[in-house]
Amino acid sequence: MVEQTVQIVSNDLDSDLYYRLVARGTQIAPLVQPGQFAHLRILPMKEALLRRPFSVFQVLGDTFSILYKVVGKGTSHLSRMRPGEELSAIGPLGHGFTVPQPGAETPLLVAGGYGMAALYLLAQRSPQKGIVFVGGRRQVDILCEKEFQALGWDVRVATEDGSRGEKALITQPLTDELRRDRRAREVFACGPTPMLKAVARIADQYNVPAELSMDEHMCCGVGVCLTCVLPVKTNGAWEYQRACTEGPVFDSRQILWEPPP
Amino acid sequence: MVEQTVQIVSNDLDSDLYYRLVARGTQIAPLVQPGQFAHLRILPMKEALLRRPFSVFQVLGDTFSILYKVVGKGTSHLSRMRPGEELSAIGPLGHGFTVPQPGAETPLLVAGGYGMAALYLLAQRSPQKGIVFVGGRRQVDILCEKEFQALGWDVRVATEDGSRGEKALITQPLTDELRRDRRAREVFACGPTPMLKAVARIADQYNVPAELSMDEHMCCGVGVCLTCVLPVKTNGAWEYQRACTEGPVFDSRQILWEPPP
Amino acid sequence: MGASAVNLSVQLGKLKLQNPVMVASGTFGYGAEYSGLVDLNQLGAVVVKGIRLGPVRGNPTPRTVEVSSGLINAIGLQGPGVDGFIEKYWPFLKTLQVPTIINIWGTTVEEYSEAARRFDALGGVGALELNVSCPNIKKGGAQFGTDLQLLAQVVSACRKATALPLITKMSPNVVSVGPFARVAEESGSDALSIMNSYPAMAIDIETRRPRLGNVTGGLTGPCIKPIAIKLVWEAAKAVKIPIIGMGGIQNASDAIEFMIAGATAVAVGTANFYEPQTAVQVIAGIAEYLKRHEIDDIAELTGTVQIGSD
Amino acid sequence: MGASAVNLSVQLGKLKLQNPVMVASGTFGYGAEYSGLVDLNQLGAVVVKGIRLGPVRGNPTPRTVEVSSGLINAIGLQGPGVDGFIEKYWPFLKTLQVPTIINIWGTTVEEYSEAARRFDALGGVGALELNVSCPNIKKGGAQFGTDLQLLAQVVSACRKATALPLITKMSPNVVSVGPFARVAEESGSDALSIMNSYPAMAIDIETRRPRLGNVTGGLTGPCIKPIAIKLVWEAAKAVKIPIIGMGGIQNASDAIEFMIAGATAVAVGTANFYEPQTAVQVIAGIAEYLKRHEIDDIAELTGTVQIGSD
Ligand SMILES: Cc1cc2nc3c(=O)[nH]c(=O)nc-3n(C[C@H](O)[C@H](O)[C@H](O)COP(=O)(O)OP(=O)(O)OC[C@H]3O[C@@H](n4cnc5c(N)ncnc54)[C@H](O)[C@@H]3O)c2cc1C
Ligand SMILES: Cc1cc2nc3c(=O)[nH]c(=O)nc-3n(C[C@H](O)[C@H](O)[C@H](O)COP(=O)(O)OP(=O)(O)OC[C@H]3O[C@@H](n4cnc5c(N)ncnc54)[C@H](O)[C@@H]3O)c2cc1C
Ligand SMILES: Cc1cc2nc3c(=O)[nH]c(=O)nc-3n(C[C@H](O)[C@H](O)[C@H](O)COP(=O)(O)O)c2cc1C
Ligand SMILES: Cc1cc2nc3c(=O)[nH]c(=O)nc-3n(C[C@H](O)[C@H](O)[C@H](O)COP(=O)(O)O)c2cc1C
Ligand code: FES
Ligand code: FES
Repeated sequence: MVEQTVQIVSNDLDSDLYYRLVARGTQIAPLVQPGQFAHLRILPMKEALLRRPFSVFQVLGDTFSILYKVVGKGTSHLSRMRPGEELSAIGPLGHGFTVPQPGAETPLLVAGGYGMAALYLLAQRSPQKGIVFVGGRRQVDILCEKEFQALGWDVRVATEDGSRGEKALITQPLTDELRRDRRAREVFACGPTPMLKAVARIADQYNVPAELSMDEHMCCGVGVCLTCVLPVKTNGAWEYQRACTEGPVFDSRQILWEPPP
Repeated sequence: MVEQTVQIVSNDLDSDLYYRLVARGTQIAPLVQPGQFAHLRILPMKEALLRRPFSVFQVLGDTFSILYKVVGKGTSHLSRMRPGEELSAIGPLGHGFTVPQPGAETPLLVAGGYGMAALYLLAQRSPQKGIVFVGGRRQVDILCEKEFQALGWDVRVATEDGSRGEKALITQPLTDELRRDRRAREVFACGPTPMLKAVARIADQYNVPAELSMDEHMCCGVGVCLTCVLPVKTNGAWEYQRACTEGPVFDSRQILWEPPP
Repeated sequence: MGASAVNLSVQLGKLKLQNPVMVASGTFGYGAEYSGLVDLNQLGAVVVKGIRLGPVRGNPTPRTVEVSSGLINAIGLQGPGVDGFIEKYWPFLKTLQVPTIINIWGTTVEEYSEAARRFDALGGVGALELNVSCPNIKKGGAQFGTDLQLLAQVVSACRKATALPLITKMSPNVVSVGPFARVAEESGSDALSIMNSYPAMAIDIETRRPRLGNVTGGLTGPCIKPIAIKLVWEAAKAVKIPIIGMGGIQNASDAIEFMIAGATAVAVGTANFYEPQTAVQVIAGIAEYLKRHEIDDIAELTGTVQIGSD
Repeated sequence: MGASAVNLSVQLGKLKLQNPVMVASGTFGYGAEYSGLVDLNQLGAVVVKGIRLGPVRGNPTPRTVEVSSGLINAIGLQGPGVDGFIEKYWPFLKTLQVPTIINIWGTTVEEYSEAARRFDALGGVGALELNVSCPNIKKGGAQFGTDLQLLAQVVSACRKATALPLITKMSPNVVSVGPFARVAEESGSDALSIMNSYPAMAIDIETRRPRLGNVTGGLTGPCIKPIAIKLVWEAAKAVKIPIIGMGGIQNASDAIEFMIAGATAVAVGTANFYEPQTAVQVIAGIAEYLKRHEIDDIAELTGTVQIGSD
């Protein structure tokens, strides 16, 4: 974990509301593990004080990039920032994905929208190539398909409106694949919570292990404020664990989806 | 009084910490009287909410300009704004200077620092040319000397460190001039309050009328909040009057310099 | 659904407003000052600066200071008094098509009730708002709003003095607003205004002097909105009379948040100083929201905050 | 004047701090979390998250929400309890060269005093801070801080239970802080912390649900600074014991403003979340200010606000 001022190298529109930002982060970049995130302070926000968490998308030398969607105050300010401008970044943060061992299960990656960002480094660093299931509402929500193909991965696309790939929720092609062959598979997923919940159910049903990157609201990002907690099973009982520290990646079997009373 | 969005035409460094900003304000520009001000909302300030008041310096067609010094939050944000960006402006506001009648007294203008900004339109629109006394701490505080000369006015300069013109407070050359000839003179002044107070004393001493533009902190700028008040004599008694409405220009004899208990 | 289909009008006791958006006392002068910039007849009501029986000079300067997302003020209720107001400002106000609500204050119960009597006699006044919560005057003001007995006395006395709708403007500076809201209701208030400014202070670290001539003042603006929302929500659970919510409203979303919390109407205050069009924009924004959510009467919004997993 | 010449150390009862800048309870975890980013040994003291006798699960999510220049939180004091703390976090904390201040709370007087006794027995603790002012728990917490009798009971009981310096953390949610400050002093507090968060609420206008799982929460950050400054100024007039000022401190100027108002020490809270280096930067900035103003002992700053024309 390092705090440093990073300089924006590029910040360009990817598609629709998605942008790619590359920042020079000499200390942070080399440390990043797949599924970890950077906590960015976007200074033009002014009266909005908190940092914003973003998965580290790609790492190249002393730079790292994020792939983000404009959804509110911070991301819209971020999208207007220009190369040369600076951000304060804390990272890499959190407990990421378990990179498959050589000869281990075939990884099945499941991404919804910007969830792709959390999975690229995993695909890149995994000794086994596997299948990436990419889902979204519309064609524009299907991100960096080419990049995953360039890594030699089999990319399967589904959109809710059928504008690209299969017209289905991404859990459909995943289910089909597992129905076809469930042996020696491991699932890694990142996306909206409803999608993760469905993936957990499917993994459970086909009894394959699954690691999920949970999208919880954060404040400090480093484990002190206890904002980002979710209920996690601990031998028999349950406790609130921190998505920024014990997570964002959790074993799907550990997660308690219905918050107990 | 009009509220309109004005577009920045230019915003350039004048000297040291002084900037000139020209804005296209189709509705406001034609209405401006000498000594009136515009109340600007500088949106990048974010958590600093209030508008900032600035004398209208020059008017050209549908544009007006301000001459401002960077002293804090608002003015430093303003100095970083670029042509094409927009400001919200309310103006022209306040009760300005009385433009001399043809054949009336010879106007003596006294300016300290950005006080010059409030006096240019008066010099330009006065049928009589007169003398402008320009004072400041250092050479860099002496603004738009040339422009006043171009209007055919006699410009007398004094700086506290002697780096330009006479080494004195600006009240010195003013006193000398009045000592030489006090007949048919009228003083118009704008600058820091201590300067205005000294000018009032001198005008009183030589018994010449003086109009002073008072620099009070403002909030609404339009007369509703009662922030900008100063104690003003009213037959025998006194009352708080509003610099944004009854002022900023007051007859020096009306002003109560020692706020009564 | 056409604009016509949406009903924005609300009722405060006998007083009907064409829409729920008014301007807060002390932030809109006596209306006339803004008449060049704002179409006053679009507002729900105009609430004037606090008026005392006699003229008031107010506090020494500085009287306001800007803070993070807010403002601290200590004006000291400068004003012309009842007679001065009637002479200078009433002639304009009575020509408006929207009601004028007159904010009154005093340092004794009698002063309040006498002012109430005077405005009752004037005729044409929409309602009276009792400011029992101004933090910026030595005597009176806030102390009435933070003492249950005094509050009951001042409201009852004004209730006897006038048949006009009575709005009691509550102090936020209490441990729990519920009991105060109930007392104000039981003593005859037709509505409550929540909230007035919160006691605050700022110091210039270079001069080591307070930034206000009055030393302390009242905090207002967006920074207090979360406090105001909570007070409105609590008070709404305690009383049946309508609540006018205020505190940091800058846009329609803020106003709607107050209404969902329990407010029947809202007032725009500090925002007028930096954006005089705020109230007019809020009205348009509320109408747009209601249409988008297919709500055809604004009343259906008030107090609809969903607590628990229902 | 050399840096060495400036004395930054302050005294809180028996407890001496190398400088007046600490980190506020609940905003710095148990120290260890930030040890990778911040040099903890530069701080005046580390104040840990509030601890109850037994483990606490805390409130449902969402637990924080960002508002204008501030934050509302309703964590619900999640924590490992005294035993869990001693096992998991104390081993690291006791290795620090700066004192650890332990923030405790309970729902009964006995729970407070028992926790005090436990930490007294532990040895090596710098001081205890009694949180009698947390707005986010159903029982206990705030109610102790807003009731003079309960406040006296809880502070006296803890005073009997330990010889450690006792800091009472005051609730801002009272009509006047003076009497509460005096009761805390008379009941045996060695210092006061002012202020805790202020009760607040936010609602999502699209879902019409509260933005916090606990419905209401506590407001903190720059937006509350003007309220905190006023409370510190008032309390400082009421008591002789030192005050730890907090509420929206983002930089040295903010900290100095608290000290001029009457604080002997300060704590950085919410700012840690967005700028972990804040406390360290504040310490440097205070030293720089003292030099510029040729003040060679920080104590000369406390309570020097100039009121009136002196
Ligand atoms: C571990 C992690 C990794 C993430 N990776 C990415 C990524 O790679 N690309 C990307 O586009 N987004 C990512 N997000 C979501 C991203 O953090 C939010 O979209 C962003 O914080 C929104 O900020 P805003 O100011 O634009 O939105 P606003 O709605 O204005 O934000 C208001 C508050 O809500 C929080 N918030 C809003 N939406 C989310 C959300 N979906 N998740 C968490 N907090 C939220 C903000 O942080 C802020 O505190 C990630 C979130 C987490 C927790
Ligand atoms: C009628 C009038 C005309 C003015 N004309 C000019 C001009 O032509 N050129 C120019 O450079 N300045 C002028 N000023 C001063 C100018 O308004 C302030 O310098 C400016 O508001 C400072 O804002 P800031 O945010 O940079 O400073 P900050 O110190 O950050 O401002 C904090 C608050 O103090 C107020 N404030 C600070 N200094 C002053 C001041 N000297 N006068 C009034 N309010 C102040 C600000 O408006 C703001 O509300 C004029 C002021 C008035 C009242
Ligand atoms: C400068 C100023 C003057 C005020 N004067 C009065 C007043 O005379 N009477 C009153 O009841 N409230 C007065 N208020 C309080 C406002 O009416 C309102 O309750 C408060 O500002 C909160 O709303 P806001 O945050 O939108 O400003 C004043 C507020 C300000 C900022
Ligand atoms: C997320 C969060 C958790 C907090 N937890 C505690 C706590 O456990 N005990 C306590 O006494 N105060 C707690 N506080 C209050 C702070 O210690 C501090 O009093 C308050 O935040 C004001 O300071 P600030 O504005 O700098 O944050 C908490 C504040 C926040 C924001
Ligand atoms: S965001 Fe603060 S603990 Fe996770
Ligand atoms: S600034 Fe509001 S009355 Fe003058």
